[in-house]
Amino acid sequence: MTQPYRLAQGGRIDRNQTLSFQFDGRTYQGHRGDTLASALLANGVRLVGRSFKYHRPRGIFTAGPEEPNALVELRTGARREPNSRATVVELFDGLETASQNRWPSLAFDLSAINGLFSRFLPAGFYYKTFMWPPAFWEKVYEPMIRRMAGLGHAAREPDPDAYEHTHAHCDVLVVGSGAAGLAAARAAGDTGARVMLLEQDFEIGGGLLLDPRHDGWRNETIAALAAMPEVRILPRTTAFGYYDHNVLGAIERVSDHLPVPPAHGVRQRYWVVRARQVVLATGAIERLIAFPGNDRPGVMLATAAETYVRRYGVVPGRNAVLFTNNDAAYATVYALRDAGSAVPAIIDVRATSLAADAARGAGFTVWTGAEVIGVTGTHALRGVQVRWRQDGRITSVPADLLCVSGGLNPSVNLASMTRAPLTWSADLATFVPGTPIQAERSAGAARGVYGIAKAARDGTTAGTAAAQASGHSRSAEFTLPDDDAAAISPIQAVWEVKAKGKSFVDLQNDTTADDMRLAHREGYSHVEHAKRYTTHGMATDQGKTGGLVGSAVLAQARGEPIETVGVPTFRPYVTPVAIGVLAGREVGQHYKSKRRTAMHDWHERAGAVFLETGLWLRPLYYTKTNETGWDPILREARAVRRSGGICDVSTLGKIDVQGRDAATFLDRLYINTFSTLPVGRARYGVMLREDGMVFDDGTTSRLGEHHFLMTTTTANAAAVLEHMEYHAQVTWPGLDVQFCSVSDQWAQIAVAGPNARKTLVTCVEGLDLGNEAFPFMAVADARIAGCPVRVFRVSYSGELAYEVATPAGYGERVWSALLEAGKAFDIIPYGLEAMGVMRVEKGHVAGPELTGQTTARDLGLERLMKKKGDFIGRVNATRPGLLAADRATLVGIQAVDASFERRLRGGAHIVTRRESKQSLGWVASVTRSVDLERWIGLALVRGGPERIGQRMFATSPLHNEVVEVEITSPHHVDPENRRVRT
Amino acid sequence: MSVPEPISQLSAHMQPGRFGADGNTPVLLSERRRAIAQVMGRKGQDARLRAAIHGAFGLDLPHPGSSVTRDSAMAMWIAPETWLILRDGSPSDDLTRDLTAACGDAASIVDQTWGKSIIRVSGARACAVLAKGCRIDLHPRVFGPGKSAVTPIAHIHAVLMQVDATPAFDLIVPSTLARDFVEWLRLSAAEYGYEVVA
Amino acid sequence: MHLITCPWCGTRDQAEFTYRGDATLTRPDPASANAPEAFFEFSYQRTNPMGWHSEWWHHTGGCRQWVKVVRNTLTHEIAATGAAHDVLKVPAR
Amino acid sequence: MDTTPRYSGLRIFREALRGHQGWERAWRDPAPKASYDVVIIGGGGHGLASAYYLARDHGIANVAVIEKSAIGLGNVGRNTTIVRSNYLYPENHHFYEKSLQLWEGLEQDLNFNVMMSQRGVLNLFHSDSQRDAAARRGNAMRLSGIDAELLDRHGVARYAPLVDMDNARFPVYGGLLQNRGGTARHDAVAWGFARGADRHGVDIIQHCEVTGIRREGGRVTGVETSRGFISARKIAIAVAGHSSHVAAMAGLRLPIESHKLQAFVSEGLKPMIDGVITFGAGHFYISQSDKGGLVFGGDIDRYNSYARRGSLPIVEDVMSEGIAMVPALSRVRVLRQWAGIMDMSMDGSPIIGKTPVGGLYLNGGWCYGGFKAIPGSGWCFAYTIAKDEPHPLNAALSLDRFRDGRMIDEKGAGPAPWAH
Ligand SMILES: Cc1cc2nc3c(=O)[nH]c(=O)nc-3n(C[C@H](O)[C@H](O)[C@H](O)COP(=O)(O)OP(=O)(O)OC[C@H]3O[C@@H](n4cnc5c(N)ncnc54)[C@H](O)[C@@H]3O)c2cc1C
Ligand SMILES: NC(=O)c1ccc[n+]([C@@H]2O[C@H](COP(=O)([O-])OP(=O)(O)OC[C@H]3O[C@@H](n4cnc5c(N)ncnc54)[C@H](O)[C@@H]3O)[C@@H](O)[C@H]2O)c1
Ligand SMILES: Cc1cc2nc3c(=O)[nH]c(=O)nc-3n(C[C@H](O)[C@H](O)[C@H](O)COP(=O)(O)O)c2cc1C
Ligand SMILES: [Zn+2]
Repeated sequence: MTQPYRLAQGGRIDRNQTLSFQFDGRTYQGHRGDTLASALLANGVRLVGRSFKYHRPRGIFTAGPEEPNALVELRTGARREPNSRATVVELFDGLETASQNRWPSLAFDLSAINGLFSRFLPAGFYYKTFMWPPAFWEKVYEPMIRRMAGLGHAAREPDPDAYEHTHAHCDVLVVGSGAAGLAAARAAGDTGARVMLLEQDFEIGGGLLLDPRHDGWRNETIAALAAMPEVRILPRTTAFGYYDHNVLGAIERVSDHLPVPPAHGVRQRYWVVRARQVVLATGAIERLIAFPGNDRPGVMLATAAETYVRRYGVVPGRNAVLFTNNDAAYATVYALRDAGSAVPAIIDVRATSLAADAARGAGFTVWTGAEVIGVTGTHALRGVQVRWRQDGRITSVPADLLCVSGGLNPSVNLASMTRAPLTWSADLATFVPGTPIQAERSAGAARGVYGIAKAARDGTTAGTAAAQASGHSRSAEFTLPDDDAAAISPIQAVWEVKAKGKSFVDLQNDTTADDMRLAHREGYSHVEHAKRYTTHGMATDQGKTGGLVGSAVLAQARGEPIETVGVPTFRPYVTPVAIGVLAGREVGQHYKSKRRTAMHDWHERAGAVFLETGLWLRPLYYTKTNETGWDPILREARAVRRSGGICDVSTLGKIDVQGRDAATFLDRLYINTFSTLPVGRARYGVMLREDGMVFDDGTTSRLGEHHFLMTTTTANAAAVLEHMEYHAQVTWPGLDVQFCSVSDQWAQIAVAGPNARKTLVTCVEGLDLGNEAFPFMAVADARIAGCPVRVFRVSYSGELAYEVATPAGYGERVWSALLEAGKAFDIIPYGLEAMGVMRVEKGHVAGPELTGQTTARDLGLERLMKKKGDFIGRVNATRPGLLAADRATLVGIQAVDASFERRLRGGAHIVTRRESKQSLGWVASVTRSVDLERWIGLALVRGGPERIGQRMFATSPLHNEVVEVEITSPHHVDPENRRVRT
Repeated sequence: MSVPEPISQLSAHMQPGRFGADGNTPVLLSERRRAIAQVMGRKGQDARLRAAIHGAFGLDLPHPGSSVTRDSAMAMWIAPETWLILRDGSPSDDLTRDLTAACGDAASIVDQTWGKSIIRVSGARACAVLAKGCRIDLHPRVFGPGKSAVTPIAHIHAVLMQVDATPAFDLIVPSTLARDFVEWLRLSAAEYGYEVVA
Repeated sequence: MHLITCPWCGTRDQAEFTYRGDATLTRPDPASANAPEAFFEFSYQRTNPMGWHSEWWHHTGGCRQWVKVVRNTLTHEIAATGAAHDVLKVPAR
Repeated sequence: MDTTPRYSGLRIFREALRGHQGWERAWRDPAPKASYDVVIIGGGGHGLASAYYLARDHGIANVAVIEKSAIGLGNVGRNTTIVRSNYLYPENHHFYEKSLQLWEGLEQDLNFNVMMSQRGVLNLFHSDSQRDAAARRGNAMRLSGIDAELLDRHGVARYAPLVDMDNARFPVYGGLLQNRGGTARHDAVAWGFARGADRHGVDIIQHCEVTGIRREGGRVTGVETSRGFISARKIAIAVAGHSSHVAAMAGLRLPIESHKLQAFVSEGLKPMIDGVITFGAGHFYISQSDKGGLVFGGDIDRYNSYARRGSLPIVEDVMSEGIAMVPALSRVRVLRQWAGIMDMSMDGSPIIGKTPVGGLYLNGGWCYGGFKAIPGSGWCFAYTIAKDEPHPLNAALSLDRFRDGRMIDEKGAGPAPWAH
């Protein structure tokens, strides 16, 4: 028979829809509306998992996200998800699941041997052993521990599903859709406030779902909310964290209940909610009682058992015993009896209680003043041992289900994350939220107000108050559920039943009450020490069912009240969250945005290989077939040196600077002077940080008396702009200067090589490019192919060179026109690599030298420093450490071997003898020189310039290479700057 | 010789068509071309600048968070003493020339026509699409036609302006990031279905 | 998560801003006699209070202004924000 | 003096037979005495290690470690436990190498298993220039006798098979590997040093907050605490993220800002990541604890903070960087997030040494990296306190270096602490 434990009727499942699923290779049936756990129970599966440390057999303990035991691997392959709580997995047809942390099988797990030796594995045992012999740690002990540890196996492939983020704003955010949450949302929604209602479950209703009598009010309220345009209800959405400034994070499981997400759909969505006011109606979670065997399959929280019967139409046991210390849990036995189960005994620790009396009246056997001291059965429950507290009398009852209730813990984790302190309620024997700090309040069971009607009333008050605080006033009245709660007797706090055997306070991590006491004996008495020493509350359930119990055991050991001992700090995540959904769309190609120049499509068509620098995609070189390694780079560099080439330099930062004080401002930014620069000319400039280190360099042109155009390095474009804004707004607010980035507005193209002028002359209109009319460092407007351009005579390559800027909309046209014009001279497009070859040959500093650790003096740029007047960095640059004679300074290096055989390595160190370990400096940039036909580089070497002409060694122990080099001037090519000026 | 027509970096990547999920209210995406200039007031010239812009364009320079339109021209606040002026149907040179002529030394004028791309997103789900990357509140109670904001969307610096109550939004983003931005919009709109229109 | 009110743009997410520390410091006069000591203090020494702190946040994603913010480094509450040269009241504790 | 029994497998066996009733306290809980030779403020890794080495190596056992909360709940108990000595500058790598060498024998030395596990630390790089910078650092280490290895793409794929070599945005070019690097069990380090110091006679005083530092004639005389005045000849500050706050009690301003750094742990998983891997195109780094949790983090929050709470912007960055580096992380669930307050110095390197106040010593400015430094710093700090002068290994890590312009700035970020 399939689903032998399924009731013929009742519950919220859809019996018309039968779904097949697999667990450990066997196929079972369930229904739409089932969770994996309810479907497994319906099929009589009791053994579902293994615990972390002792590999003890475990069953299903709860009916919600607090589940510590029933963790499974969900789906397969790239979609495998380990540690999934069977209690919240919505069943769908074809779902594949498997048990985990067992070998070779769930029923026969070799590691269960740990349990036999458990007395030798007390809390923290590993801190006291595995120390000898020392070498065994890495080789033997640790690999063994690592294999044993962990729970499930993660997928090893990229995730095929998509995720996304959504930002939301609302007046009132309600978390939880039980009686309290629904009423709060209704009360707030009625005022016209913008309301969001989040519910982690796939059905709205919380505790209302357990009793069909509440369906009327529930349906009516949901319908009312649905009719309000400013109310948004999100089921399957868990608020995972409460952050500063009333911002909450939540995860919506959009498609987890489907085999795969629909086309164009996402698997999950991460919501960032900025709420004016928050109502936390998160309900309460039942807690366990520590007694020997409280972890065995068949032991289950009382509300969970009730939930399986009432909501899922499943009997979790045919012979059920209840063990309780409170009245609320009695609801379970009525549910079980309705479901046809026998209830041989109710064990109530209290001497008397109203619920006990009522139950006796209803024909139940109630043993008051009694407690459970043990169970029989390993893979399934067979019986329960009971002891009377007064006389120590012992008896046993056969049972296949033991329902346990130690009382309710309000779900205060979100409230506590707001920094609001928790307060102890002696009446309820639990912590409740204290005075709020952020704009929030708790309602209903979340603050210890139990009972549907009471919770709904409390939610109404909270929702009204929240709406009011957000500027909306209550308008209408609505009905609340009937008050059906009978009078109840108080709970009697019982945390642990002391008896022989393992009484667990943390089921997943196998922490026992004895472990807590051991921690205390050894001085780990602070609740945070005890947690870390015993790992109590550190498992995937974060101690939701046993956390407070552990604190209580510790408090007893310390002889102090629980409120003094406290509970460990609550932190996100309320329930664990997939990393992928928090990343959202920013994965793969979209990990970072891509910035493309105006000529990007052209480069792509021309076969450019791109380099990711910051956000930019820049052509590294253009490949021809049959080229490998350095071939294309050297081909391009040679072509430029021989005739000419053009290069996309649009990524340089460009800042338009205007205003009456523009020149003064630039004088203070740069170490050199710009106020003396004539209109129509450009000048190279260097700027420092205030600490005296070089910040950036580039050329700045004067376009008018009060108008300059700055260029920055690609890497520093944003930082320089921010730096300028700081000084213009904060340091010198009196200066009349305006500036903004024009990096995107202008496409810029370098035209370099002996034939650069000839190329330009062919295509430039309206500008005399003769050497006298348009000398080195001149700037002027012109036209190319009818497009407006600005021509700069600047050179990075060391060749006769120009840069042509044009509004980006003309970029590709001008680029093509230049290539066309240069056809006669065989000019070619070249990329970043060839540019790098030439800049190293020329000795221009770039990123590898501008590390933020070098001074202008280190880089041989101190001659630019003006003698008079303020500039940023001037004062700090005179500190002794920045002027020390032993600082490494810029030099060139050339391989003595005049071939490309023995390569120089960037990052090699300079030493005087081949085998020396005494570093004198390092190699910053290297290249194969097309001019010198050997490896050359730029290096920073102590006492650099004095060493020019000396033979030294560039050593790279990482490569096991030593290359003999000569120290030279950094200007390997054309040191007199003739080429750029002719 | 006349100046050739500039080429948008986006046009090749915004071919018209219907994409994503089926649905009867697709999101509409299109590129818009307008001349754009940035106007930055010089120190102590606020009154002169306002008068100049009013005189030449009939626009009263707007307050933070808003924009004003008059005929084919529009002014939008983007920073203290700083506005974008947008104009339909005129080459960018003309706009900067007109502005310079009008403002004299009351302002620094910078052409941004090709530094920016304008993308229009409209349709009933436009806000839902934008909320996937935009951190500010676009709810009608807070935002609305004529409102504008400078805010990053999907990590890209954007100027966002509500055009009408459809709702339709114009998003002004750096041209070098426009293609990336459109890719993000496409992914975000696919769930509802979207149409790229000319 | 911080929500910071830009004096011009209104309340915005911290993701729109770039931080730059202590806003009580003023760049010294490089011509003054004790300039080296003053620049050392300006560049390196920080009060780094546990509690209220005046600090710079650049509205990078918005209006690109340096906004002065009085924020509590322990609770992350923000007491006031203003323009660069506004004098903001710092709460006593 | 040390008569307490040692920890061993045999002892566990014996105690098990007695129901584990025989275990002694790991450290005593003494009331503060009126006076000590040395008072160490801060019961984190550094304070406890300093006390241990003072007593063990310098015969100074009349020492109190004063902790405002319980020991080990500051940064030492909330860090991502990476231990390495792969620094560029000799001032740093010699110091951290000393520390690494002490780590290598720490279990036996302390008779406490701190689970130092040398499974390697791999720094990925994604461009030629990053490779050159990594090579410069690796070569500097090798010349100083420290192990380092430059891996090419194949090497990376072998060492860390789940890394996406062809990351769609920033492909991996290779990595710098320090095989001797690894991780240790954070809490155990605090507890082990506490137990070690205690056994040498040091008083560990918990729940005692230092509220003032008394001085007379330019010298310290003792500390005001929540449990009264305690006189001391020498006072050593080792309060990590709170350095400025405590130094201010002695009238000092420091080149330090307090910033928060977050960390994350996933649900427990079967082995997936072996050593420590850091992403070069972001700030992400990850390792897997012996318990099975993936421990990872990223950049600091970049604003002054004394709040040990997480925040969402960093969450978003860290998670997307993580998936960029290891795509298989996508369906792994993150379990918990927290933060610690770090004293970010103006050059990103630590400060261990004397202060302008006589008898007052400072240990701080640890930035993200002070866990690995714990034994080395304790050792050097103890030397500095005992001899009233720095050991050559920490001489350059002085407070004066900023005024003199001798910063040890590995990142070249300058005096922008949030950028180190
Ligand atoms: C998330 C995170 C990740 C990190 N990852 C690494 C890593 O991978 N590798 C690495 O090497 N480093 C890492 N670090 C840094 C490292 O944790 C710290 O640098 C180091 O722990 C600091 O030294 P400590 O252990 O002495 O500090 P702490 O443990 O913080 O000790 C300082 C103690 O001083 C106490 N104290 C403060 N004020 C007072 C007072 N007035 N009176 C008495 N007591 C006081 C505090 O309560 C605290 O216990 C990380 C830090 C964080 C936050
Ligand atoms: N066994 C039972 O009969 C039972 C169980 C639960 C509640 N109730 C009744 O309901 C009364 C209280 O109603 P209530 O509304 O206060 O609580 P509730 O338990 O009915 O509702 C709380 C809701 O909050 C949801 N929730 C919790 N944390 C969440 C998060 N982080 N994100 C999203 N959703 C989250 C839960 O899934 C649940 O649906 C109880 O006092 C009790 O009478 C009864
Ligand atoms: C290396 C490391 C591993 C951790 N592993 C776990 C874990 O498995 N489970 C858990 O709940 N917390 C884990 N934590 C986090 C701690 O529970 C705690 O959050 C952290 O130490 C900071 O303390 P706080 O949250 O009490 O402020 C780990 C922390 C560190 C530093
Ligand atoms: Zn702003």
